[in-house]
Amino acid sequence: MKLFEFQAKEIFRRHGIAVPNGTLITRRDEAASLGPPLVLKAQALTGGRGKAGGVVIWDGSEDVVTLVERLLALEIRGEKVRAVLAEEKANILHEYYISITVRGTTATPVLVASEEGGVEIESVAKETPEKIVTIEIDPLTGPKQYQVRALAKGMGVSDTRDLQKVVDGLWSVFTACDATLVEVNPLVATPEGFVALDGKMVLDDKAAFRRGELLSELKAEQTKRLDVSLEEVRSDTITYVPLDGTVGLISDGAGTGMLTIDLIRDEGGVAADFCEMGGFTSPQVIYDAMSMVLADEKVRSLLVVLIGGFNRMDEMAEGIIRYYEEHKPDIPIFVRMCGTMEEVGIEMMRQAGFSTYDDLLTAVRAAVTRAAGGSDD
Amino acid sequence: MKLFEFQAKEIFRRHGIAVPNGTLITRRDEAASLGPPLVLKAQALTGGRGKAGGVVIWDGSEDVVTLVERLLALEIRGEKVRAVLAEEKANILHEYYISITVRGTTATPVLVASEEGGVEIESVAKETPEKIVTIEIDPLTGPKQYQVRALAKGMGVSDTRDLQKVVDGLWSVFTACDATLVEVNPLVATPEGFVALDGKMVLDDKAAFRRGELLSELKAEQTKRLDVSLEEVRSDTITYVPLDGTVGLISDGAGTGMLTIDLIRDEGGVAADFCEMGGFTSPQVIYDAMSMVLADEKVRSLLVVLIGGFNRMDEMAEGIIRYYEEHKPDIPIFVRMCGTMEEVGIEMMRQAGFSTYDDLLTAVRAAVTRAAGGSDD
Amino acid sequence: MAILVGKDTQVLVQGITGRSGSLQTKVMKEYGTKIVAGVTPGKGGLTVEGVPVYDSISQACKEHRIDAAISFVPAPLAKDAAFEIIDSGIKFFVITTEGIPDHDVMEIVTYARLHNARMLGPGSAGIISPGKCKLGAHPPRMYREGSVGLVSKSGALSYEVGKTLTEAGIGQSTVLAIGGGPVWGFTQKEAVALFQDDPETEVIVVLGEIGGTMEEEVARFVKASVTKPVVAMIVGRAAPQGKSLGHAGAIIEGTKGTAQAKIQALRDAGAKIARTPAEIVEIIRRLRGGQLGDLH
Amino acid sequence: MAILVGKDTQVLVQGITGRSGSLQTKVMKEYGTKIVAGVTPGKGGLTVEGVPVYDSISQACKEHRIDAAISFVPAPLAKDAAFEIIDSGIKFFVITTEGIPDHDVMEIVTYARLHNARMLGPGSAGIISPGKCKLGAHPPRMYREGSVGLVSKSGALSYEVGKTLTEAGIGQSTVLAIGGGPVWGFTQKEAVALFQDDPETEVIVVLGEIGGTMEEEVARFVKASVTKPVVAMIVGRAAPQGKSLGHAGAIIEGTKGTAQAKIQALRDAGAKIARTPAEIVEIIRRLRGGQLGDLH
Repeated sequence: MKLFEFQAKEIFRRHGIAVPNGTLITRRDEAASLGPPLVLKAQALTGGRGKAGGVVIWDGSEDVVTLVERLLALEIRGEKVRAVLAEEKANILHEYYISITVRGTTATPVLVASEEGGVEIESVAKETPEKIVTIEIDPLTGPKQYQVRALAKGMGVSDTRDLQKVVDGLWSVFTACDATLVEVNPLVATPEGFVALDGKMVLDDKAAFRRGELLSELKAEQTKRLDVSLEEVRSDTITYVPLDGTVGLISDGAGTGMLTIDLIRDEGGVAADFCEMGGFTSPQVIYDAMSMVLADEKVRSLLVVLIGGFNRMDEMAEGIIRYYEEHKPDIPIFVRMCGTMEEVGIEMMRQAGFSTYDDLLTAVRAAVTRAAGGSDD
Repeated sequence: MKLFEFQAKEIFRRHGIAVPNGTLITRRDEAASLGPPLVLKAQALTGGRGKAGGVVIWDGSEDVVTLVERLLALEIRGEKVRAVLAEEKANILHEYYISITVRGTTATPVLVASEEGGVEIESVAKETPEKIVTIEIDPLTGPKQYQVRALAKGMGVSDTRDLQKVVDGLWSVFTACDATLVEVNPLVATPEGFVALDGKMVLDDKAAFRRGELLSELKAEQTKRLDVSLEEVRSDTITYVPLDGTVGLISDGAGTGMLTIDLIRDEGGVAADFCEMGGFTSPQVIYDAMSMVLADEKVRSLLVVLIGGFNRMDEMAEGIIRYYEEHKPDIPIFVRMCGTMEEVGIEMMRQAGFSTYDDLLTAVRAAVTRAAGGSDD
Repeated sequence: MAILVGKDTQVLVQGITGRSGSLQTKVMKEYGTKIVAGVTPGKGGLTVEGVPVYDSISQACKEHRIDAAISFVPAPLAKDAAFEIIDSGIKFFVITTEGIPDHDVMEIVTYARLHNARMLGPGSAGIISPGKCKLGAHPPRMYREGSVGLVSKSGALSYEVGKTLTEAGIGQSTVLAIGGGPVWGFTQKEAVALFQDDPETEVIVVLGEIGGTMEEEVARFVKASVTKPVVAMIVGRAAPQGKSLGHAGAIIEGTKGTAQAKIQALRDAGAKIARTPAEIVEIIRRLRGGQLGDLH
Repeated sequence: MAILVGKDTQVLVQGITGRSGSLQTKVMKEYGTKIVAGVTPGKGGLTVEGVPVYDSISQACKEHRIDAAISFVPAPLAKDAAFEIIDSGIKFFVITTEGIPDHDVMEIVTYARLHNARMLGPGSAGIISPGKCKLGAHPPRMYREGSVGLVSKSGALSYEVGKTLTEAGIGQSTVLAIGGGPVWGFTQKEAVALFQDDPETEVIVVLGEIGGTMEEEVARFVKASVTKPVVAMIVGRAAPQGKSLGHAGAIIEGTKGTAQAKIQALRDAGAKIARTPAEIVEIIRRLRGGQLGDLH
């Protein structure tokens, strides 16, 4: 789950990281009570705000309500601006970059910092990699002081103690919230010490079982106060991505799903979606997946690619048959079924009047041909 | 630092461990407002309270003020009773024992529990060792759930979840307070779950640099509210234990100090004290040590046993000479001086008019002879 | 040999009494895997598919030598269960569970590393050394003994390619699926390194997918240290940019993680690139027809 | 050989610019210890007694092979400093610092163990292999090369007995002080085990003291696994019961930890008991006069 800047900053504050005093404005009329000078920052769940004109310094010479109105009307990278954060101006001596993120291949949290903040860190990394300091953190002990000293050296920061406080705060945020990204860009040096001038956070939805309260508060804030429509999670395990084509696709693995999309294109078709059920499914999951995919009116044929490992073919057959009996869709279905409990599943399908395929490419060809209006054999 | 039961229980409560509701009574007149039934528990910094009559159940038939007065007048194992904790009676289904302590030789926290609580755990350990469950905890991860399941099994507890809460609470207390002992005896099963009916805690004074606030609050409570006179720590590194003899002793190591006490007795003398300065000393430390030891009027001769490793003999000479110049004590001094910077130290001593010894036994004999009224050579 | 597991590997199943655990135990046992013990707290004393169930691993270890474990424990309890495996001295284990929080996975992997243990997963379909040992969900009929070492992120894709190879008469030394990420206990690069050192493996097949940077790491390693022929297939060639397809790893940002970038890196490293499972078969056949040494 | 350190051991001094660190560096260097680098954050670039100082161990490790370290870092910073040593891959180190919180010591020891590193201390006077390497405060003139392996809790007591042995012409293979406790990275038992396996050590001397249970552990180990002659001295025979003398370990509770109980346990295990340093000399002389093998 992505957080808005103001949400991240509120969390920062609770964990001892200094942030500017600010007020959140969600309607133009709320701006009337503001007094200059302030920094007005559009709140949207995306980056690139600066270039899009989403940050304005208000010195009092313009009408603040108009300014706020203009910001609220912005769209940044396709994302609507949901609110404006009006903050006191910081006395900036220098802008740094700092973040903690998850590095998957080493399975370690990584602290990344740079003496050059306020810009796109990717371009710093590309053009002047020596300006990026990267430190792996032991998740069992957290960042060590000697690592923070190395970080300070790499960032050209002389006050290691103050940096230590920032790192301790970020680590506390990272662990207490099950974050997968905590980013401050820029982290600014001021005469009073470091201040987080921006804040970006991504939380791990998989940790909902233990961060339920935090996540639901943050979600409620986004949906009720800011009118964000969060994607409904229809199933814990289904990934559904709508695409442009006519071949409805359901798979029981991300890898085979992607392979099938490739094969569909190789055969001259286009997939209508990517719908992947995960390796641990059930009759209900495939039933739900079929509902999702067949709700797309572009779909002309339905290709179900099943190769059971943990996933059981008897259960897949049960779900498919039940969906067809209850909904009687007139979209032709092409099922590739093999793997765990395949004898039982294929027999169930046969008895219900469905033939199945064993070879993936043959099934793909049949589905593509039919979607293109041809006959399926 | 040892805590009173009521202090330990207040900390337990803050960390989510259930304790009975209670009131602390420090003066007899405070008892007048109590209503029966209650358990009245004498508060002293020692064990053995039950046997000493320090726990009384008040059902209302006696005068509570008299009862409290009697408890406040008790002495338990030489310790004055400082207060009475008046608690609601718990509905006890079973009494268990549980504690977390530090095992020095493996350098691990150890969780110890028993199905038999409320008694002296040492005798359970001796007579029915199979009733004691001992689990080593990884200090980097804390107690694991599978370990708590093993603990529950060993204790004969069926509700692992409730025990998990107790263990989590104890671990939280143990780590957050830098405790070296957290003990609950008995931990009682009640219809509402586990309740800590007693509480014992020892905190690590060495952690004062990071637990200053906690330690000073607890100390203030003991000294101001309960009139406990805490031993003044005269130096960070000096250990001073008064003994019965006439040979004043100062050493720069605990091992050599104990050896010297043994040798003094072998030679027919008795040490007046054990005063050990630690391996990292300074002129001021030995100066302070001499003030301490010579304040004891029993002392007839002063034996200073120095064998410098980290400790520097030039600095020891400086401290000794300064003390003699400033205080001119008429107690004869016998200094065994060798080790780091010995050439400089011995020469300083010589110039100041002190001879030194190189052999320990020779120095011991001289000091013992002189303390017994003999001549020192 | 084969890698990581072999004929004599004695296996413990964690979460054996669950729906998936018990079915997979049956299939693994039928395949010949030496499943010697199962664990489910509170179910000690039961028997599942002829396998004795214990309340804890330490109890199981008293009765059996355990070389490897496979975990079916639900996500909220998975970290603690993995710690129990590691603390018991088991040096190799598979976590099949999906949806474990990233922080837990990082702790598991770090803790395992400190104890010289290795975890395959999480969300892994497991590992199979055909004819010797199957530790996971790989469907038996899709594999046969041979000399192709195959590593995939996706489990299903490793079955798919295994099936294609087997139907073409090409057997495998070991097939493993490392899981969909975004955090891994075992990387493709590490699998490739083991295959390079495995005398039974002659050809290494790497199944990659769009997103992430793991395939680029494989490419660097292949270039630097692999002398055996490598065949690679990257799925998601036809996926639209900017969409996340399934695995958390499969998010394309700019050119980073595109199929094209990965294919280029692997080709530059000397790997043969296949577009489909059928092409993997073709390439291996070609490799076997010629002199292997020439093909680098 | 000798144990743990030898002629070629390259040493890093942590906290080298401090009062104690710099003096001890001088003495160790003069003794012949290969001190190759020092570390004090913020003091990189300086030189102490001819030894280059670095800001961090990782910088030092780039320039030098480091085999062992000795730490003079103050207690509040000691844990982090130890982690830096361990993370740098150094496998043996001495912590001289006293007053480190028990919880920090437990974390250091656990972390070290997980990285196959060993810590001697905290509050240790260090270790000396006479004529080869001195890593700590042992005063040089009190030691000479020989075949007695000596382990003590107390540093000063290890000097005292070293002095007595040396003056009697009896040399030492290695002398080490494990620190006063109450938590140890290295126990007397472990030192005895190393001496048992060390070909240069012929006689093992154990210096114990009242309080704790470490000497009883040594006794059990000696009984079970030690074939070399063991001489033990327990100090505090004349100490009154119930008093804590110096070392946190030295608190006598009931019969547990009394000199008498420890002496009995060691004697039962076959150790020769000395009451004073002079008696240690006598016993060793007697051992050398007779057939060593007869004396068990």
